[in-house]
Amino acid sequence: QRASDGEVRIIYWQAPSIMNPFLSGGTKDIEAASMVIEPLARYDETGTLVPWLVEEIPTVDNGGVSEDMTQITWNITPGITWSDGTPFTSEDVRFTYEYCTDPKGGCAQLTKFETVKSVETPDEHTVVVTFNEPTPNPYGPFVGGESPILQAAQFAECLGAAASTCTEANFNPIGTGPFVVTEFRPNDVISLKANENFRDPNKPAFATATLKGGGDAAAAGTAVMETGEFDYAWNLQLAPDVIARMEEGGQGEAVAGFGPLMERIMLNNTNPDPSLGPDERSVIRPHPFLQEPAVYKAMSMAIDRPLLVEIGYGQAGRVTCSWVPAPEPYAIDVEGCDTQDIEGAKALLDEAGIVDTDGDGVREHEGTPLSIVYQTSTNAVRQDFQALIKDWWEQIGMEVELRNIDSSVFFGGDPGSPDTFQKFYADVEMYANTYNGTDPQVYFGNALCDKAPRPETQWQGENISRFCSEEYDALHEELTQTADLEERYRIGRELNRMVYEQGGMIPLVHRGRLSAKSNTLGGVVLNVWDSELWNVADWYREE
Amino acid sequence: MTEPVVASPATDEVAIEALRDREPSRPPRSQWRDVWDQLRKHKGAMFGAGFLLFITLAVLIGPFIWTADPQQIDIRNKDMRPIYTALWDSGAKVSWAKPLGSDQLGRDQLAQMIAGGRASMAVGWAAMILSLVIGTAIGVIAGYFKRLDGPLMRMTDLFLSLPILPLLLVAVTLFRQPLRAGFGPEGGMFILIVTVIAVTSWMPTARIVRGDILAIKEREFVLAARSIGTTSRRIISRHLLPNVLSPIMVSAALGLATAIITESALSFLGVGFPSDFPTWGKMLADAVTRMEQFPERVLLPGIAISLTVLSVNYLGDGLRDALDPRIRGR
Amino acid sequence: MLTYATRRLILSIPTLLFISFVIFMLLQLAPGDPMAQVPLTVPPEVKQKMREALGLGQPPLVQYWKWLVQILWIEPQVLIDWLTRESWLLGWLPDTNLYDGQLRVISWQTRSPVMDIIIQRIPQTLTVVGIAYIVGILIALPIGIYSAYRQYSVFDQAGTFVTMIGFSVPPFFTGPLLIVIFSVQLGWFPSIYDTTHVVTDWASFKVQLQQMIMPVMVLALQITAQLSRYMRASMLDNLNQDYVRTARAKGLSEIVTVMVHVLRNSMIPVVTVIALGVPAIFGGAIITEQVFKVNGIGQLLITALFANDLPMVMTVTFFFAVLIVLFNLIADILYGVLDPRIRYD
Amino acid sequence: MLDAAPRGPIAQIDRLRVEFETKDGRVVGVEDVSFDINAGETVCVVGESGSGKSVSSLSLMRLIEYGGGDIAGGRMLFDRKTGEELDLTTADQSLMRTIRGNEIGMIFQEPMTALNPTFTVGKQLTEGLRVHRGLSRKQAEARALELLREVRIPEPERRLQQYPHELSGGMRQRVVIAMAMACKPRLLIADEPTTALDVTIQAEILALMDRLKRETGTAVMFITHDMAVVAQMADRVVVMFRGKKVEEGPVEQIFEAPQHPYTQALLAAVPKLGEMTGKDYPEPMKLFGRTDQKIEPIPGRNEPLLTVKNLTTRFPVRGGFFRRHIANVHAVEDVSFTLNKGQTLSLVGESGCGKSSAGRSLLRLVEPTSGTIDLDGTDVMALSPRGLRDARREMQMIFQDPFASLNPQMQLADQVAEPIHNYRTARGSEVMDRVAGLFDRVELPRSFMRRFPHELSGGQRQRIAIARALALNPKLIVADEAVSALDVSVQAQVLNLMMELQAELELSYVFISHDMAVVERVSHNVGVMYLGRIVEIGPRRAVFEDPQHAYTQALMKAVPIADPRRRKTEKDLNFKPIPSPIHPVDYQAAPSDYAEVSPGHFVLTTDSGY
Ligand SMILES: Nc1ncnc2c1ncn2[C@@H]1O[C@H](COP(=O)(O)OP(=O)(O)OP(=O)(O)O)[C@@H](O)[C@H]1O
Ligand SMILES: Nc1ncnc2c1ncn2[C@@H]1O[C@H](COP(=O)(O)OP(=O)(O)OP(=O)(O)O)[C@@H](O)[C@H]1O
Ligand SMILES: [Mg+2]
Ligand SMILES: [Mg+2]
Ligand code: NI
Repeated sequence: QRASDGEVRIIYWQAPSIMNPFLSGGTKDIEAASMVIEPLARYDETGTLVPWLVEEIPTVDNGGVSEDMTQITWNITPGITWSDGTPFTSEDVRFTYEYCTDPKGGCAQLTKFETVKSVETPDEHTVVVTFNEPTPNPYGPFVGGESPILQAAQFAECLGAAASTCTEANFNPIGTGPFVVTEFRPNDVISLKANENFRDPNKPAFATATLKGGGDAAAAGTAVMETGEFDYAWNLQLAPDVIARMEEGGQGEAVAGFGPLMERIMLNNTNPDPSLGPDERSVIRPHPFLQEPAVYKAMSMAIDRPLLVEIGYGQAGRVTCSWVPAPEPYAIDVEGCDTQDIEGAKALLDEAGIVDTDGDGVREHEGTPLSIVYQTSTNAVRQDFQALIKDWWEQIGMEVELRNIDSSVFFGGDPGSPDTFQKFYADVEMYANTYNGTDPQVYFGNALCDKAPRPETQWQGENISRFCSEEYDALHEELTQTADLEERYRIGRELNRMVYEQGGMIPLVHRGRLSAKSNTLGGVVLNVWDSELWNVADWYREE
Repeated sequence: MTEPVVASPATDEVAIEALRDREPSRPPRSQWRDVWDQLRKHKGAMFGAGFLLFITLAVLIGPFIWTADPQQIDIRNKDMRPIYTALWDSGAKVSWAKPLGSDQLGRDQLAQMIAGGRASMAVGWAAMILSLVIGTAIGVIAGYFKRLDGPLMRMTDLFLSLPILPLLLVAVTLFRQPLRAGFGPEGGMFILIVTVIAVTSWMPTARIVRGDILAIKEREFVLAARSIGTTSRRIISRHLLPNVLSPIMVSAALGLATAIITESALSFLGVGFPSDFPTWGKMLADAVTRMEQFPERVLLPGIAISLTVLSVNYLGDGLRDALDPRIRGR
Repeated sequence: MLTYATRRLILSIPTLLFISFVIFMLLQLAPGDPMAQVPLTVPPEVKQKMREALGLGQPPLVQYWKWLVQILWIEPQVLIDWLTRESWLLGWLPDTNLYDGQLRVISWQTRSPVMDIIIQRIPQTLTVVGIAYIVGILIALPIGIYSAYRQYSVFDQAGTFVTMIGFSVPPFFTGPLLIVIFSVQLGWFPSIYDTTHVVTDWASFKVQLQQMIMPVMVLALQITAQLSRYMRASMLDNLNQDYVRTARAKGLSEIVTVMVHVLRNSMIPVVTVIALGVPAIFGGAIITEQVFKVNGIGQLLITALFANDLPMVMTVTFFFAVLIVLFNLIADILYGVLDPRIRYD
Repeated sequence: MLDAAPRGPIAQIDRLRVEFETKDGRVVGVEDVSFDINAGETVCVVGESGSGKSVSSLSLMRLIEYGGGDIAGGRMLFDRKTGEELDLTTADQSLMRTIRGNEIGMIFQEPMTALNPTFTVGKQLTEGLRVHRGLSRKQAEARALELLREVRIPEPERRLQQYPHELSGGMRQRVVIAMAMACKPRLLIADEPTTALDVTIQAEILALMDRLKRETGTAVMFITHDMAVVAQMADRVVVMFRGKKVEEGPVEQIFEAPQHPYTQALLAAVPKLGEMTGKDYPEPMKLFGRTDQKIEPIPGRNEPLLTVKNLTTRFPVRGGFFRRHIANVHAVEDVSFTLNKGQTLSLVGESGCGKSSAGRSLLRLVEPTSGTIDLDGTDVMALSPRGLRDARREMQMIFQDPFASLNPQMQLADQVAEPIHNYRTARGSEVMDRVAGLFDRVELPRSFMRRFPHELSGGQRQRIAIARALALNPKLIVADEAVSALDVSVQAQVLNLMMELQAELELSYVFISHDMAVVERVSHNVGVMYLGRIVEIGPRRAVFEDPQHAYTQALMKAVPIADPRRRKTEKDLNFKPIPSPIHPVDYQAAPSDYAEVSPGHFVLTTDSGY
């Protein structure tokens, strides 16, 4: 029964600052917006596409996708209305496309539309998206929480440079979702109420919703699991023992789900020596010793991944050595990934002639001591990892200096800062990365030679480790040409293995998303492939 | 009405004595002896000095007595409780090898306390002294040279409005590499942090000192010093500075506290020392999430910080009294 | 007096301009990027486009000039419009319409006018931090007065001890400690402050009290610690003055002597200390706000900093600078008002 | 009223003993002091600093407890208004509160600090009235106004609204007196009410108190160390010495036949105006108990050392919106004089007439606006900062307040050595030898070298200041009220010391003072200043024996004489308030023209404003 269960209180320790995902791209904003505005289709908790505002998912089989893979036709379910009561039409969908592709708008989801040639609306309920070239995965535009549909009427004046002046629209978008914003306080709290015109007359069960932001993960966990002040807490990046202790509070429980998010150590394939100039540092190949297979293999062997999981993530982590750990068919199984072998690592190094020649406890490779700088962003779990891994690496005769950098600097792309992860002015660095949806093709592109950040590209580029292999590039090219799923899986596994074995990175932990829900909140289905709040319409109060 | 006292021959001497100089009752002693005697009478100061001495010795020679490596990870022995928990909880996981327990990675807490104390004390003292030097210098110059007063006070306003975090980030960006080259990763960061804390905390001292200098400058002995040809530099160093010592002492005590706390807040925000370099503030901040299971992890560094600050304050109080000859005389 | 005040006010304008320029350049130099929170899945080219849309491509001086025009010319227009339209203070004036859609200072993070957010945050900060300040003053003054009056008594010693402890324990320790005790264990107070709560009746007032009590206590502890030290010192200075003896010689009671004659004089330095602390109220108490999720100005600044939201950081810090300069001036004037010996003219 | 007043004792102090708790143990403040105060009588308590005068009076008010004192023995009987007799030593503080300010009034030493700076005069005056008399605010204000009239403050209505700092020292002291008199107390205690004041104001205040006593029949306990004031005021005198009463008697008896040697010494040390009549040159005083003194006139030499011409010093007054220079304080206006080697020129005048400014201008411690200063051939005005610093070796200064002019944080030897270090006139161990020599010279034991200023008495401190001034062997010393803050006996010693040094070293002094008797004793030449100008200048003998200018004459009249038979009466005094020395920037001051009335004796003919 709609609006029968009172209020649902959700806490996001990162506060949403805008309700328009096209202008922000931050996860918190996308998820907050997903309570109000919706895409045509989205992924469910298993990563499967489900129709949302359309009748069915278009495929080649049902004729929704053209044979040459250049066109996809969406059929909007009739009768859907915006929260202001006006009908939802294909015109809104086309407008959303125009909105995001306006060159002055600075749309965060531009990649979704880059390959789109045109969006046509033959009638009120039909949207035809045409791509520039055959697209094996045509489910980018208007799919998932990142590209919901905006109301054309509301945003008509907000195209291009005017986008940021539409404060009212950005804070209070008219949507088709289960809730409407009553008050938006940026970076603080969002008050919402049930959408009167929601398509399912029985939903949402809650009359109002509050989405509070701020504080830290620990406080959010406490509020849900210990004091019961809130019903749902998002993304609790906390040590497992802390989570376990909070669960003892008896008010709620933690729920976990796994996507392709993976914590890894990137190995710098270029030389980060500070004595090189700023434009040569981390540009000139090779690294003095990190590309030596014995070195990076030994470093990987020295790591006790099960222990890392236990210490850092508990039920929200799994041991993996696969760069793309999900969907399952792409993942590889590496032998010895789950066992630590310090002695083996030492032996490997000894064998390769990398021994301690001057007796300072640090091995030398051709005269260069195995002395590295290990950087990461500031975060309690990462710092514990750093400490542990440093310890292990020192056991195999390396010297490790730790550095942690504030994440706003580390992940900010400021070309002027020496501390960004793209610049990689260090030997190894640790962070997590993932990709959207279920198709890793673009993500695999992150190890292509020409994606390496360098001065000419203003230090932009996704190939952080500067991994470069002709073989890899060629195989990736092949992937883009292949449509057959099984074949794609095979190529994917091959790419995965190449990066691991040729010293691109040391995968550590396959990370899940851990959120907490109150015991009295029902209907929560943790979804890592889309917004966590994707099915907030189904949530209800348990007695 | 009483009878007038009749003069007796002996009282002649009384009169002469009346015109003679009266000597102070106590024999003169060396200045520092005097200061020390006075200080010794101040109970709070003695407690403060004692505790500071203890802490300083503990962090300086502690590592030679308790030789455990604070960064040594011993994952099998993680989450140990301090030995004293065994008193009321016989089932607690304790061991004499880790008298104060261990953290979630099994690092020895006692060793961490010692190493953390070393860092915190060093940062606290260095930043406090630097900030005092800057504050006093600016305050004295602004108070003494009328022409510089306006500009310097406006500069104080400027620094008051500088946000510390971006400032630190700027400093880290600009200077980390050269400092790291010169002083090593920890030394470089130490210099950076100390400087930034000092640069953002000298303003109250400057204000207070300036006010006092303005008042003292009008006292006659400054004019007297000028009339005997004392140069401005010497007037400042010999006549003005000793007389503003007591507000400086107070600032010092508060400054040490703020420096230690600011450092911990910076570590907390992740812009401080490398993560494996313990400081009390960081130990405290890290342990807050596990406060319920392991209260000692917050209490030990918390108490250490508080006691240090407290002792500095008491010592400051005592020193102020002892250094002022007027009070000392009484 | 009035000329003195106006003169200082006018002189502070160049100071403020200079301060704003220095802050701007500092923020320019600081590393960081408004795109830091955009997930890694968004490719760099797109991020570059987003940056350009924010106007980041322009040279710093142009950006500074734009910001200056916005903050000093356009925002005041908006403010005046608002004042004459809606505020109860000036609402009776004919509505003005100065603002005609020029670009205001827009936050990069929220794409909304920075000023609106600041104004939205002020009530939260004022209720919590402001009340903490008042509570702190109300506790500190009696403690300071009594400690000085009974110097070296047990009360004085204990007061010194407690205030020093209060000063030396950081709020990121006391805050969570209070939460564990009162929210988790006892369940008396909420651990998360509800900024949308509106007081309408007695019950909601009680709720408001409950949620305010912990942040207020944490902050008040620190304020009390500092102020009571000042108060004590100032009282001690004055208790030995000749005029106190005169007052006693008139046969006034101890209460009147201390609470009227001595207090008035001792308050002179303390009041200026209090006035100088007011900018900090508006600045909020960053850590306390974060611990209790009181999303006030302090939290605004820190989130903006971490998000590298330059216009927001710039405007908020400038706002502080204005307050600091203003309250410096107010402190000076208060000094003159309270102390008839000092007259600025 | 007068007749109705009972003539018996109002207060009887009997074997009073007061002790203080200090860090070094218990210290006795007064010991075994007994005396009575009768109605309608003025009892003067005299004695030098620290002799226990204030302690006795504060004990009588039972205020001594608030200062850390403790009445350890004795009785203090007080006749209350109701007629009953009360022992004040046993009364509790709440009872004392009804007596303080009501039946016993007290006037304190320092008018500058005795009033609360943050309350209006009216508020402070009415407070006591409202407490003791239960008057309403209106009534109290009416009474306060009446009181202010009684103490003859000009414009009393306006004063009620003013703050203490807006009044001059004399007016403030009158407010304090009015406060003490407010409830018509039976006993009035005046603790050195005039020590901090000018002669002229002092004369007025004394006359005022005398009149009030006569009119209301109040008993007065008058504390002072100034024998001239005693002679002027007292009916009976109590002499105190080191916490004990040494002598008591009617005023004439004390002055004419002092019994106790201390009293004799005290009286001998008082310079009396007119003592030097007939003598051309100054000579040291004869000190009681000293036998080895040689008293010879100091003639000096007739060569000019310092020639000052048209010296003018003005302080800018800033105002208006741009802090522009809108007016000037004409502190020193067209002053010219010559000082010979080995001689003393005294500058006298009321507070604020520009004496200190003139003295400081000579050393360029304040920058003169114009004029020439020639010191032994050096044109001081033309010197560069460097040259000036060198020139200051030749001229030194001694300041009024021996407390303020020494750095409380430095040891005495270091302070005396400071000029030596500054000019490097000696090095190494030589420095300390010289310092020791200087200590000997000013007759201070060498054991004082390692002490701090607060450990010395005022006279000793002033001798340190003199030693410091002597350290560079200057030719000229400007002594700015160098003896004003000292006890008479000490003052005499310091004066003699200065004169002995002058005779030996051929020092020249510019001696600034407002004490006519002292000036008469030490000077060769005297300049009388009024409103920045010298109104009369000439040889001391000429000026003192034959004052020409109206102001000089008035000044002479105001000086109390240490002789109870030559009391001054109120009608002798006619002082006008000094006009403001502030003039707009474009004000043209008339040049000073003088008429020579006798050789070397000049009188200002320009309008001086008097
Ligand atoms: N609060 C105090 N603590 C200790 N000793 C004190 C205190 N007040 C006065 N004394 C001592 O009592 C003695 C008498 O002091 P008192 O103030 O009565 O002198 P006085 O005659 O009034 O001197 P003056 O002329 O300087 O006012 C002095 O030796 C002084 O040291
Ligand atoms: N630094 C200054 N700035 C402005 N005015 C001053 C300054 N010094 C003195 N005056 C003024 O100059 C005049 C003369 O002051 P001065 O101190 O020379 O008088 P004085 O004769 O020494 O008085 P006293 O006997 O009180 O010491 C006074 O009106 C005083 O207010
Ligand atoms: Mg006295
Ligand atoms: Mg003077
Ligand atoms: Ni009568």
